[in-house]
Amino acid sequence: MSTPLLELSGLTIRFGGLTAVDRLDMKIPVSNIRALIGPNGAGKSTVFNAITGIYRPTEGRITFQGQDITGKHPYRISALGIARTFQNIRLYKTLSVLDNVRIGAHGIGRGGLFGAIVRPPGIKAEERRINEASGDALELVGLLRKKDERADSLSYGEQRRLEIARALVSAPQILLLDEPAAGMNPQEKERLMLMIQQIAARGVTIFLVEHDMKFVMDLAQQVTVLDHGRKICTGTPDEVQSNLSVIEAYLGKEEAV
Amino acid sequence: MEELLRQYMNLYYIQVLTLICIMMIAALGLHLITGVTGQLSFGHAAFVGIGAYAAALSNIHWGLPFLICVLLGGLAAALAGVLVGFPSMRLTGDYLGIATLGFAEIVRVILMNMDITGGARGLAGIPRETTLVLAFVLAAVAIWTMYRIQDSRFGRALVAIREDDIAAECNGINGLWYKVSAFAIGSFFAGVAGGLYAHFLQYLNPSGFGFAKSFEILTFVVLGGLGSIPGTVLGTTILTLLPEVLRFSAEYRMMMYGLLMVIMMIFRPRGLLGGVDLLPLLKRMLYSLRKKQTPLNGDGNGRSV
Amino acid sequence: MTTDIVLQQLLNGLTLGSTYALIALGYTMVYGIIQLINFAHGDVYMIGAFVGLTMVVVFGINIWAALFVAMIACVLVAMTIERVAYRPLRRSTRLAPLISSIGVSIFLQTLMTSMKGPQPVGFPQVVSNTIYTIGPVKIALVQIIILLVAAALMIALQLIVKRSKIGKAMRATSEDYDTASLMGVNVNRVISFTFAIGAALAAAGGVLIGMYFNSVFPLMGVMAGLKAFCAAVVGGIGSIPGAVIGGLFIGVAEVFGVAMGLGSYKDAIAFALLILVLLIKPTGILGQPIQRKV
Amino acid sequence: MRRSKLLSMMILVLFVAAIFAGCGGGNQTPAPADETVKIGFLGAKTGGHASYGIETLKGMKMAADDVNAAGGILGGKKLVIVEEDHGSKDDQAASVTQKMITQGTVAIVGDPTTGFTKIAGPIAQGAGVVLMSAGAVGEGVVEIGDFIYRDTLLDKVGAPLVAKYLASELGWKKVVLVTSTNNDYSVGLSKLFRDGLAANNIEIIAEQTIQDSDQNFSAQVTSFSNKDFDGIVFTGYYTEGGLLMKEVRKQGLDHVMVGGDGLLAPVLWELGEDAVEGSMVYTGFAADPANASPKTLAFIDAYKAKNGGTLPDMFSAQGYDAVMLLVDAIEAAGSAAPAEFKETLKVTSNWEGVTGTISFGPDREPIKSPVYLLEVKDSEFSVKATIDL
Repeated sequence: MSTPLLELSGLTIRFGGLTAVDRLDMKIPVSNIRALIGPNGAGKSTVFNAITGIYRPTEGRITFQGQDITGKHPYRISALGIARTFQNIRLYKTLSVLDNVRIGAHGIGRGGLFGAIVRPPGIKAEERRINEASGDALELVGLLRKKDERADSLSYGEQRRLEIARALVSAPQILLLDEPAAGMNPQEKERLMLMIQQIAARGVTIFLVEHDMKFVMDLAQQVTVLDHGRKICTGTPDEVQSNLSVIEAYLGKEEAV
Repeated sequence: MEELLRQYMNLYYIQVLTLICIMMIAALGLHLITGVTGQLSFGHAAFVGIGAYAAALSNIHWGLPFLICVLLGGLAAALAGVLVGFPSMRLTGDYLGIATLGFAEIVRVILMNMDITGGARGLAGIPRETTLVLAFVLAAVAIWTMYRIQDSRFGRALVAIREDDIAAECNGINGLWYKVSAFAIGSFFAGVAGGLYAHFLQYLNPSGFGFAKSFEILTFVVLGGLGSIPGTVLGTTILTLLPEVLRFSAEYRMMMYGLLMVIMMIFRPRGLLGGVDLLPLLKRMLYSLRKKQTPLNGDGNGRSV
Repeated sequence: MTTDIVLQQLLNGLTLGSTYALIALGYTMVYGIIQLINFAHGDVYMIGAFVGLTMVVVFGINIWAALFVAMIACVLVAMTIERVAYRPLRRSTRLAPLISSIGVSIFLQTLMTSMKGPQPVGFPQVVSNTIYTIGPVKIALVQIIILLVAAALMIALQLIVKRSKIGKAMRATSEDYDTASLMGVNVNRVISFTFAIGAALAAAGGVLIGMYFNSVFPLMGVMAGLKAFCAAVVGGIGSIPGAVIGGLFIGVAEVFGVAMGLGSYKDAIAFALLILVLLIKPTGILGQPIQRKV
Repeated sequence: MRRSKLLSMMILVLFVAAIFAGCGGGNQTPAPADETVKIGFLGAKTGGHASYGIETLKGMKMAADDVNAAGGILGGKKLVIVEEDHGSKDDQAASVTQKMITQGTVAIVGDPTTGFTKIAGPIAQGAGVVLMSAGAVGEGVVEIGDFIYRDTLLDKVGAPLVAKYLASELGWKKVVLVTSTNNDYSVGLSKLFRDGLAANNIEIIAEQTIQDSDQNFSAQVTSFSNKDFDGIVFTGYYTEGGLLMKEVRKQGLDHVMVGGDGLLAPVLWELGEDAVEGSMVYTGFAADPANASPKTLAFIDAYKAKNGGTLPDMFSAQGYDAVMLLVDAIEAAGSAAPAEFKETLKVTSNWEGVTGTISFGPDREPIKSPVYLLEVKDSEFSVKATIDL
């Protein structure tokens, strides 16, 4: 087997006395749609925060394309090709939809203060590239029409899609989606699923955390189940659904979905 | 040019307008730090002070050309800005603001105790070089620069930090670098303003750069509309004029000034121009104007977006 | 410095620090509840001092009665300020009430200047200049009074916050404003009450300072306010014992700074401490760490 | 598009400027210049320096009243005091000075502090308007130009005289020197005292620093409380002087204080009460009825009548004298043109004012005689010694 795109080995994160993630091992190969599921408080978002450098793992290693990224700054990790969305939407609220995506395209450019003030031809070309990429990303999520509206004036579902566009515009290798379907109605979810498949078809690896089981089972190729920070199992959706400990974990905590 | 102005304009107005232009440059610096990047600074006057003293001293002691002195003032302030920017790594929000306040007070006390600055006796004998024309041109350049910065990859990164620093980091933005940059650039503006101020007043005293001045500049920025360049311009203009306009009320002047600050804040909590986008407003005005003039020419107007 | 001088200076520092602490309590409580740096608080303290002075001089009443009247007057002033200048801005940006508080501060200072003149006014000698010698330390009666009154007020405050119903409501509000209001806490009343208590303590501080320093003037609240604010931050803003520790800490540090010949840097000492503490422990000595949810 | 942004900004600025210029436009033509002579008051009515400014203004207004009551100036013209408040702020001081000049003042009685005088000085000099500071004692004031004057006793004259007196008459050998470091006057005077005391073999055994508007001096006093010395030389103002002595007594010391005319105000004992009894102040102005000239007495009485019985301080007296000096110079020149009466002002010699006799030397610096050494006795200043130059 070739080296996985993203590999977590023995990832452990503790907050004070609480162990949020406990010795998690995971391998995500290229061009996979991988889901991470588990009851509330299982530590799913914490895993994302560790991968993207917001939390520093207490123990363990995270490697991306064979490179150790444990404890690196988020902006460096982003530059390597890891993009994400957030469980509780974190848009640049007062900015326009287009500006949100253009900020996402930060990694495309190099222009600094000098470029901003003097605007040599190279910078102008760079701005054009950023604008084109932003337009494409908005097109993909179906928000190009609303590019001049303020981000916080969008509907909930639109905001989630905007976050995806913002993450996608930097042309990442892997896209981490934290509960992308939360708060969406069935039609929106349907559209979202298509969209994610489209993105995956472009060769972007997808890693998502999601509560909606139907959504996950229809979309993911591989599913990892987390409970109390521990991995219970990994497998195809069918395998996972029939796994006893998974059912137990869910029924023990909350209604099975 | 200045001579011409002096013939047609009351010297007092020239004096006040020059001051407005100078303060505008300083306020635009704070606009970048607090309005654009969202880093609270309660110590902006210290940077103005550092710039003022650096410029004045390089003029008095080295006899450098005036504009070089002003540039040096800006650079000295920028250096101090870098220094203050680093705590922004650990401190956020009000805590950063308080740290900058502390820094500014320390700067003031040091200026007060240094020999080269003349200490409490102040620094006199600075030649008068700042003219209204120059201050106006530099203020215009400052506004232009600010627009350019904000409409760029660099500026967007700053705004992103203000809006959501964690999301910004995840979008590949090095928060510390940009925050320190914002402090450096904003302080540079303050320093340039300080250099002009020194060569305008011809006398400097550390007590002029205390926290009261810092809050005054912060008020310019917030009252005009945080994050808005026209707001900063308007805020500076109104609040610099206000004490002059209120002169009729003699000793109640500052009382009314304080009261007006409260009232303006209550009726426009986001600042006078906060949330008002002048550009579309202006465009719409121009558009309707043009439409009236050329009613038959639909070219360019009918294009769908 | 010899030991007795060190002890003597320590006493000076504690006396000064306890007045900073009284003012700092107001900052810390208000900040704890509505995250507002109330820059007008130092001026409330100044008004307290003036009211106390007027009571003693014009109405000739006993100092303790004057202290009480000053506290009541400042409570009214602070509640009015809160109602007029801060409450309308509660849901707006963080900086709006801050600017409003600066406006209030300017207003109060100039109001007092036009009423009383800019000159410092002497505070009459209400306690005799008796000096007790305890071991190597000389302590003036007025110092004993200040330390005792300050301690009593701080203990009373701690009891109110920890034991009383309104104290519970205050703590709930400071934990989570919206939840508290959903739980049936009258948030407006709690905030008013917080301002009131802070003002009462500041007024007491003002009268005590008047007694101790023998002078009162319209701009006295500016530096004292800022330093008390430093004290609140150093101690950990939002924490009542923190404000006390911060106040004493800054008072003592300032006095020893002066004693070591740094008199001309005196005003910088509090701020240098502030920056140092903030960089080492950004939330202050007793502050709660800020948890950010991502 | 961006250009239009910039343009709109410029328009906005100009617009506001125009409104502003329009509003005040009326003032530009000076009111019937022939019937009035305008003298400006530059000082603070608000802010940290207000206490000096307000007193200066009181004295100036009294002078104007006296002049107008006696039939005005230059054969019947009315003397008008144009008053503006610079709020103790540097930038406003500059604006205010300029404003008064555009309003047609022929002279400005300047801020009593050296710092603000140095801001106003170059503007007045440039505009050709006489600036008379009623209190600036620091260096570099009259050097600004030939329109700049001051009417106060210079410390470089007073301090050495007092140091000599302390050594020879009082037999002092060791002193503590206390300076207010954010007060330019105090810093300058301390420098003079250091030289003067050394020249008279008085040792400074400890130096302490305070700041203006401090209220607490316990640390400073404690640090010299166990030392052996003859007296305290304090170079700051009366407010801090009174409070400092209060603290000195509180810590059980019985020394007296010596200082410059910055201590010369009733506030000294209003704040210091018994603690300042015996404290000494040198000055060119003595509000001591026993030793005062008739002119001074009249001023003291008039001031007391207007201010509920309080005694005038140095600032009001010097404000009064400043106006009177200017008036006399204008009368002597027969013209209210600054370029003309500055010449008659320059040759003022043995002019008698309420603050003593004033002459201007060849360097246009005031020479005031005599120097009084006052002592606080029963909450009054009484003359302890009169030292002629």
